[in-house]
Amino acid sequence: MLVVRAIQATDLDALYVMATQVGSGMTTLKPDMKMMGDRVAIAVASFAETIPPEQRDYMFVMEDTDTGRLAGVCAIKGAVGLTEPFYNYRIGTLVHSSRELEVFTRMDTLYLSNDLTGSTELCSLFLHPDYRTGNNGKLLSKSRFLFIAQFPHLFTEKLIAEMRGYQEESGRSPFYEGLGRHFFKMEFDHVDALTAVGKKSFIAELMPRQPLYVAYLPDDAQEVIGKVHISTAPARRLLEQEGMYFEGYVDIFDAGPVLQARVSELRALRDSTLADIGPTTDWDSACAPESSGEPVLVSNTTLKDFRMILSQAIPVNGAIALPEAEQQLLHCHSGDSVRTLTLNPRKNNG
Amino acid sequence: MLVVRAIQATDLDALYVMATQVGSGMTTLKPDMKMMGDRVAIAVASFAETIPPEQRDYMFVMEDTDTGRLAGVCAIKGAVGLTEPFYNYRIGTLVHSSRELEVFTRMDTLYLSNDLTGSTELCSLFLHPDYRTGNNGKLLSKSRFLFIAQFPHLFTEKLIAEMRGYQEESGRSPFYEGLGRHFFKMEFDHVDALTAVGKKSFIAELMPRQPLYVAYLPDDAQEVIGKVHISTAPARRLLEQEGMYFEGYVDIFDAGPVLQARVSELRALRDSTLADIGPTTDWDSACAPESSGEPVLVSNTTLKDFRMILSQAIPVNGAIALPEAEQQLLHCHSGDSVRTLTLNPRKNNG
Amino acid sequence: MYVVRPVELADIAALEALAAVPMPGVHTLPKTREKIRAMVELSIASFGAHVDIPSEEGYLLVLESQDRHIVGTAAMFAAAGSNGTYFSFRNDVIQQVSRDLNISHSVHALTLCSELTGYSQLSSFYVGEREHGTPEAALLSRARLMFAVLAPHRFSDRFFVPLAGVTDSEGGSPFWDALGRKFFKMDFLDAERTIGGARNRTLIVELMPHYPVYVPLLPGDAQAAMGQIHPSGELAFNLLTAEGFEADDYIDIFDGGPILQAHKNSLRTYTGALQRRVATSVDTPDRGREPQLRYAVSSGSEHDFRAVITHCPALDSQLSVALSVEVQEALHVAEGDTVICVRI
Amino acid sequence: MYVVRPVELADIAALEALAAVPMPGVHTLPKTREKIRAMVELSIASFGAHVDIPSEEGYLLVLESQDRHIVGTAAMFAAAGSNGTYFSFRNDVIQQVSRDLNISHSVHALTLCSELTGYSQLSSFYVGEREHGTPEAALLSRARLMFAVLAPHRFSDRFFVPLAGVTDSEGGSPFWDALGRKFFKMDFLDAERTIGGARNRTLIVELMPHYPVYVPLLPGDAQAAMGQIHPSGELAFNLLTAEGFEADDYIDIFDGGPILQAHKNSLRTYTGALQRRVATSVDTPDRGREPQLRYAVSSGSEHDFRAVITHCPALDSQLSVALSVEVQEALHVAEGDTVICVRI
Repeated sequence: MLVVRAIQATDLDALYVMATQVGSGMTTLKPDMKMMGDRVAIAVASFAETIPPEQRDYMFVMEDTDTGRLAGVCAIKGAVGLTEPFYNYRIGTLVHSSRELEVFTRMDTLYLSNDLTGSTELCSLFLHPDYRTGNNGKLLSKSRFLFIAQFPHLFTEKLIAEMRGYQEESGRSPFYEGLGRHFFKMEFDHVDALTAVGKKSFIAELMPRQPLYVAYLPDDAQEVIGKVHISTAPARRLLEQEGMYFEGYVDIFDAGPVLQARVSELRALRDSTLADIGPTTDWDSACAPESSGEPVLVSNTTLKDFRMILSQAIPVNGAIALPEAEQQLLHCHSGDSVRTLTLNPRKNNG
Repeated sequence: MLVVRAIQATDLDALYVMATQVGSGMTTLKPDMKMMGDRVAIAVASFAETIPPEQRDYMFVMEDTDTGRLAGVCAIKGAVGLTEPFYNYRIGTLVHSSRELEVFTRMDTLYLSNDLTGSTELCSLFLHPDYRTGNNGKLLSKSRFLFIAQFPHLFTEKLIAEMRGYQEESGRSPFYEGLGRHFFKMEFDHVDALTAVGKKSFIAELMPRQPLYVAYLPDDAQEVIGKVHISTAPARRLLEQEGMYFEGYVDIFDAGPVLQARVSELRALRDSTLADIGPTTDWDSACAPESSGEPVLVSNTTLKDFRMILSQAIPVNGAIALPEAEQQLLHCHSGDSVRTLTLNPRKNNG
Repeated sequence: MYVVRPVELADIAALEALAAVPMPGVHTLPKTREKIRAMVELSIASFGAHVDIPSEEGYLLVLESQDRHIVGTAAMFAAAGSNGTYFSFRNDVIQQVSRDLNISHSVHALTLCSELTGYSQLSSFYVGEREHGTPEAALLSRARLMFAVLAPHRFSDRFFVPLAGVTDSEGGSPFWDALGRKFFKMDFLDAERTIGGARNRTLIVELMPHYPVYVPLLPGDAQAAMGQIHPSGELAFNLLTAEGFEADDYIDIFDGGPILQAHKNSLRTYTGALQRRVATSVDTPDRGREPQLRYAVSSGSEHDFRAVITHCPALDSQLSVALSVEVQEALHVAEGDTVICVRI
Repeated sequence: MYVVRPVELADIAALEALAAVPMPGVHTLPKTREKIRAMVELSIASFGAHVDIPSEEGYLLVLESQDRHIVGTAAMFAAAGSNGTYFSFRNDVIQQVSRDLNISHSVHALTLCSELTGYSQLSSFYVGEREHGTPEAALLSRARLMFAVLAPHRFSDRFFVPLAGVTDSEGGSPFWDALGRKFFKMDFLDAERTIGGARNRTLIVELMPHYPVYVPLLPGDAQAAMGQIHPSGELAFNLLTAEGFEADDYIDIFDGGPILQAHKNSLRTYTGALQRRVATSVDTPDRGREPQLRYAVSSGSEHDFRAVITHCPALDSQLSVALSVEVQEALHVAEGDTVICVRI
């Protein structure tokens, strides 16, 4: 069985092993024992609430309870950009219009901004290739939304997720070649590596400060603005199902989209419900929406020992008949409250 | 009884009479027979779908069917800024940080933008003082959301509403005095009047083009950014209930907020339901959420003859027992479909 | 002897003939009889006007050959954009330094600016094929500044001269294609026709980019065209840079052609102008005893301005200049009058 | 006779005494013995260096009185910001015209720029109370440019001079309070201390505004301080503007003080410098027969530069200048050597 749970200090070695299996492109999970140790320590302090909310970094691991092996990892950063500036390009519109000439030109523009400063960030998602089947990816990615729905007071209003931008098969980033290279005069991978290790002051020093008209860029650079890397497309779809949208912010190097949501508008906040573990009555079941065998995310309600599984049980009018084995995975007992959310969004009945 | 309905060419005289009763501050409903006639003609063409969606301007009047008198008006513009540039200030964030000095300064900035170009706009709301009681204001304002929910394909993804900005009792606009006056060198009322009559090219000519740090403005100008005029606060609350948010765009003259929403995320789109007019069964009623005497917006589903009322009937599992009188107001009959939405949002059951 | 003098009504037909010579760019003579007449009338009114502050005056000088043909033109406008603003791109160089990365380089950017508004503008310089490269061509170009030395209140302290940029064989401009076209949505020649060559129109601020254009983002051919002159402008360019004009600060917003500019104190005509009294030279056989230098000489009257070339010994330490009777007649001056002399 | 000469190691103590005199602003002498020594050593190395392209050289001249006291200092830096960029605010004037509304006005904006990078910088001008307003003060200021005339390869074609801006009685700066403080979050004096008076540091681009500051939005006292000099800088200001420097284009990013700048061709020292051979003057009783003019004279050697004031008849049409033996000794020149002379 797979359980997604708050990381613990003892997970460090297993995490390191997994990080060695992450390819390039994920910049936040480098197999560096020192960096990783620091990060796990912060995560443990975050769940223990011994550091302030904006410094927290909630890391979750997916554990295969049959083998004790780690199958994946993901995280929620309390707030970005409060110690190092967090840069994005924001896509805006400028209209150039002359009544005299009857010219009306609508131009896209890129503004270098720190607008997302202070947002909560979903990041560091990695699922081991051995586990890339069935609903595992969804379970891992969406676990974070259920966590936020259970503890919304820990988060700022704005939630973001940076998506890896489009690259050609050769690894060439058309956006970087069309824009960044002229100012940084180095290879994309090098820039990427510098930002990964936190060396970001060069951005302020070298990046053009003035708004840019997109029309100045080469066509291939224009076309990939807001487009994700082909391997990131499924992750993007999962987040969009949960109510996250591309609102016009992109990465300054590869123009990958930033997905955003108001925490209060997330599907998890609108549709997740609390239920007590216990039997459901016939009467309740009769009025319940038809069961379609739709799996449900179920979590306990404990911050320090947050755990979540995927279940076939259906919550009905505030009760859920959770099998004993699943209760154990959640460290719960009959009568405890759990939070539930259907794995997939329901279609609008409009 | 009050019915909100699509405007008709024959409403022009009554509309003119009402416009003479609008105070200053509403710039889109001036008692000018020529302008008003043009606008009604466009509205009629809009409901008849004889002009393209982006040129449409759906105007609704609230009619007191007891007297035949017009009690209010409101409108939805299909798309703004496609013939004249539509300007706003967007509030952004820039972080100025120096590790060397350990200085980290987060600055708000104002960007002159046309970002909202092409958005659908809610506008021209006016309720006659004689009718400012009970739920009349809500009915009038919210009628537009039910219309959008019924005909979402007619609208762009983005919905906006400009709110009148803060003014002192004397009529002084601290934001205009702190910023615009330096560039326009004329009185606020004069600027306001110019924009009302569509003379907007002076904005491009005179407005500072470069991003501005808010910190440069006088304190009283900074404080009112995004604040509504005291008389506009109730209207703002109504729109916020429907899922519209202040997302950082403000008016360039008085810094009044623009409320925004994705059409697909509006309460009306999520929660409104279709129901057939007819009796509801006991069984249905038994499973229905407890009736709290909560009034319900009910509209017909006809674009050309759109009509809407407030009812006490409750839709249950796709049926609604609408009294005969109300069916007549909607130009509906038993068996017809109507769209329904509770007047007030339900609390989250989280 | 060639004489530079203000244009007269009688010159209109001759100017029309000159205007028929194909010339690129917008900084040349007007093309239609109507516009030529307007320019001539403006010039006559301007020379005749009493001026306190430079404003909408425009002055047109012509170069008249020995046989009384008009073989060149050169104009001055007292204050560019005086009925609006004069727009140009300023060449900005942004220094970029990252100590962390040990990187240091500069980025070239173009900023739409109106700094040249109020400068005096030189334009419409043209000489015929035969006069190309002659001292008379230099006289014509420089006579404008000699008039400005004579009547400083009629001009700004700063001058600029826009020169036509490069165009391809179809009249297209690679600079325009990369920039203006994206905003105007029309061809270069159409755009120039539409705005009548003006650089002071409201529609420029409505349509042209509000933010700096980073040059590295422009296509190679557009970058190459920046600050490049059309071959027809080389003579003017050489004369003006020799005069002290500098070409690096501004370029034209449409075709990227160079805009030369200078403070008057940097111009050789200003620093080298000598006021001297007229004496009559005697044509003696031992004229060669002192080395003869070439001077541009202009009459000292605002309202009857004329300039010619003459040769005489160095004037630096002289109080007077010896001019032949012929030269005196050409300048409309007599012994004892003051003239302005500059080495040429 | 007062002599201007390069600083020597033996001058350090005297400079320290001068530095103890309270002077506002950051463009004056360094304050600590250590920094004074560094400056002196840099100057000695720079005068001694073989220079192809102006770079990090700094030159310090001193004014020595008759009794061999050091009563003034003046410095030049070959290329400002050569180890980074030199930041300043450029005064931009944005013309605004609306034909519809019949409105036309201009808006003043300040743009952070690095255009002065690579210019040669004059600074640290100081003369004692007694020499204020004397020709010797003018000599000291101008001697820097005479050296530049002598050794043009050591300097840029353009020069600038930052002058201290106005501060209140507590050392606060109204300009800083309206601008820099909002980004640096510290007092003016703290900020100046922190960056050591430099205008070339990375942290400036990190912290200072990236976008133009519209001047009408600044409080009145900050606007009033823009381009205003501290009273202590008036002498330098008057000498430099008389020289041909212009004050309107740039101001300091911290205190808003004026930055004077000029192309060398606009400077009187450049346009008026005469190279003359040294002759020995004879002190005759009829010395008064020709009007005596005042000249600054400097030796013609890059590696032993000295300058004094002398009086002699107009040199314009002379090939040589007659100098007394005393002056020749002060300049370390002899008959037949070349010197540079400028009216002063």
